[in-house]
Amino acid sequence: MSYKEKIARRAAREVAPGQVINLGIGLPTFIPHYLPPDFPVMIHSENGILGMGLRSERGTEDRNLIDAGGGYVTTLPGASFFDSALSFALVRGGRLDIAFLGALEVAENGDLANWIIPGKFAPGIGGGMELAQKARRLIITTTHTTKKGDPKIIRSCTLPLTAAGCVDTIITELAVIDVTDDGLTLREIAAETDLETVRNRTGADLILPGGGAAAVPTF
Amino acid sequence: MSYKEKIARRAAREVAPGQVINLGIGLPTFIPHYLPPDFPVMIHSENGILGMGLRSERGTEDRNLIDAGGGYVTTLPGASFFDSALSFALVRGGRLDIAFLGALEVAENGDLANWIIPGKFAPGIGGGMELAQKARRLIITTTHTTKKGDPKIIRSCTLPLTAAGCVDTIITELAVIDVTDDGLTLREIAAETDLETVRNRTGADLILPGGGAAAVPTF
Amino acid sequence: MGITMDKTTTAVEAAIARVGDGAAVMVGGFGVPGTPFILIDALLDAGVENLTLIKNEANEDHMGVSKLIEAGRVKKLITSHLGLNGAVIGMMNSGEIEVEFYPQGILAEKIRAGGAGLLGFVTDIGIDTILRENKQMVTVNGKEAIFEPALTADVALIHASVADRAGNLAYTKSGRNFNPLMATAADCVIAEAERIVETGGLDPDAIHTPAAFVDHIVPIRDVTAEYGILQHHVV
Amino acid sequence: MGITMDKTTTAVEAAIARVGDGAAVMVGGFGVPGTPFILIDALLDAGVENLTLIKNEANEDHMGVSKLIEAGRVKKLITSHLGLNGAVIGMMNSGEIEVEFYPQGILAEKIRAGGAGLLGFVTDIGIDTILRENKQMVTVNGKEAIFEPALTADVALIHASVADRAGNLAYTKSGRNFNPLMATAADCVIAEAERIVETGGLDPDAIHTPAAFVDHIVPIRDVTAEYGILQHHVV
Repeated sequence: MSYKEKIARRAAREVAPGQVINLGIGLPTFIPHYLPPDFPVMIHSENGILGMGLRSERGTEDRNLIDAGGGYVTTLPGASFFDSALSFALVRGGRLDIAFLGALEVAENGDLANWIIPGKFAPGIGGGMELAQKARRLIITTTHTTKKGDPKIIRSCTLPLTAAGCVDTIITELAVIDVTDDGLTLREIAAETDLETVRNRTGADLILPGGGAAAVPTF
Repeated sequence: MSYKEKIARRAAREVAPGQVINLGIGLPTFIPHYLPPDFPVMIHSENGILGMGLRSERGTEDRNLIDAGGGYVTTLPGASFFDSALSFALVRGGRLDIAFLGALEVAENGDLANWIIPGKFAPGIGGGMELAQKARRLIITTTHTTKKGDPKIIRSCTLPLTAAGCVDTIITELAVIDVTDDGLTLREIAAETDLETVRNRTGADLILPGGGAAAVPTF
Repeated sequence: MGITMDKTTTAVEAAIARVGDGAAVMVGGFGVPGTPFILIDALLDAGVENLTLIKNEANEDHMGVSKLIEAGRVKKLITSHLGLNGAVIGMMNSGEIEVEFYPQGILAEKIRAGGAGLLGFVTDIGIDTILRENKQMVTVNGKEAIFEPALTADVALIHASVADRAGNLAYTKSGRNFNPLMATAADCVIAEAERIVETGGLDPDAIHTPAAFVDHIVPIRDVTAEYGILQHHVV
Repeated sequence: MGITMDKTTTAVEAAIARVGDGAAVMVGGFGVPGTPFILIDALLDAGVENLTLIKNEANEDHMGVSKLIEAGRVKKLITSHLGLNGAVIGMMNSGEIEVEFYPQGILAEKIRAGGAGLLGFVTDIGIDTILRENKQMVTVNGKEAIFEPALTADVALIHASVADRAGNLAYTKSGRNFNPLMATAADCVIAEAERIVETGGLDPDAIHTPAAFVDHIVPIRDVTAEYGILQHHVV
């Protein structure tokens, strides 16, 4: 199983029945594949869709129906279409239960940076800032480290923020970490790794569940 | 012909083909009766209708279809329904060619007072303030004087304003008067009256068309 | 994966129990069309008090929200116009109820802004009138304008013509009015519907309120006389 | 009395002639769905320059509005995200075009505010980020927030699925996006439509843009390949 699959599969377990969720571009779009059949969920897309299904199978694409990343998608019975103002009213108005987004950096206080690397990568803002700031719960799905091996989870962000204190949970190929008032709390670690490795690859302190007395559950 | 009919009939002649118009409660609702058959016009109602027709004939009322005054109305082919936010976006955004409203007082600078008599009459604001301030053209349809015989057209309003400098034209049973940069300009007088009477019943100076050399046209 | 939540299973009394004493309640409707009479009656039966009511008008005497107001359940009314309700105007004049008036489109816009998660908007409507008194002003391009705060509520009571079980709503004709705006602007949204269809039974391009905004659907079993033609408005 | 104006009679070249040098032009669409390719091509053919372009994105390289930008016709682009357009990012980085970015929903809201005749709105989006730099701030309930001015344009180019002759529009699926907002926010609104029906042929409850907002309808005689499936987005 690839990192991507592992993260998406674990992320899917965070969704409760009946929730309204938004899946950022890239990795999060794989999450629905790991939801149980007939699991009740409404997937929102920034470009004006509620009730998305899976990606369109080849040959069944609808030229009028893409998600916010440009991929052709299906809809489920009960889906609806609306304009971009109502789409973000839904987000900012508090009707989005979970947003799943990627990250360049996450700080131990929940700050998120994922939209710009000044002078290098500045394609714009998109819908991510509003999703990060206003979803009832923000779950970051990301590799634990950068391609160069540097930790993405750090004491404080060095890049311009997407939103401050917005992250609730971080899911990587190595760990599930909750941002709490006390700091980053390790909830689970991957079965393939160990605590030492997770700590080495994390650029901030990790609080162990139960004060460290109990073994950390695996996923 | 009653005052009401005379004013509504004259007011109808101010509408150009293809315009979008709004008819205030009361007298203005009679205007459509005096438009030629098949005259192209879109009548807007604040409660979310574009393309109203005449009032519903007895027995044909639709419980889901009233105008902003509570009267049962019909719609024409090409009508549409929308919410109250879009309804006033149309008004404030500049897509309303003419609003017809009644008046308590109109001042010679175009100020309008028609919504409140402090301590006496204060039923609320309704849509009139936005119609008055934002219609491309505001035409006041009103009796020339109050029931007591006092002029409604005066030097400056004594009642709280609906909007300042908003009135373009005043149509009464006695006269058609345009508000211009120079002041109130008499465009027409009713065939049944004379200049002396109109002047006596008007509480502000009236400029005569063509500097007074020509006879004032009648209606 | 599916959209199988059924929001039609809560009894009207249980849904209305979400409205507590002192709650702010938005009520859809402009005249009879779009007014949720059954939900209003249930709220009257529930006996809660000190409500702040937000509605375009107060219906007419002894009808709809006017029943709540006349029964003394409403402390404050936020509205646009009461021209067709002498009873409530009387209560306002005698100080039995506090009334806050807004231009109709500004009231709609305040509710929409609340639903859109904005703090408010800036407008020149009323700038030359007594409405500017006690308003927060903002200077835009050197000119003063009025800041209008967004408006939200604890509960919104909505009337739809048709709903699916997932909570998608569609309105009919002039019954739309404030309903779709209020459906975005409250923590809890309760909609009554004249007709319930299975989820998937509505055209996704013609849904006016997407299901995510709606918490409970109350089927209307009997479209009572209250929803019918008002004879005094017939020509 | 009737709604008999026919807005489909102006040739596309004549309609597009409403766009002058230096004009601010809003263009609907989010990706391919809702992008008015035929109107964009007509604008390209018209040869006007120094445009300010307002669009969610810039389409992808060599497609849609990217053609206008790559041809040097656009002085300034007001947008949300250019992630799928390397050509325009390159022109931005080399200073060939000025780009102003907004969060996607804030861009939508600015356009809507323009269409609604507001001066702007107040939001906390971006309040803890570099986006607050150089913004006008407003203090609401003791907290600072960002004032975002409304956005309007000289002309809006709209893609509809179906229009009636009077100018009522309906959009399909994710092709709605910014189109109905932009259709309210420009002095002149030109809409292309895949299908024209007689006035009265659309369900009045399912019209997305009422006719009053629309000045010209351009029938699409041939839904070209540009409107079709992008193979590089197929799985």
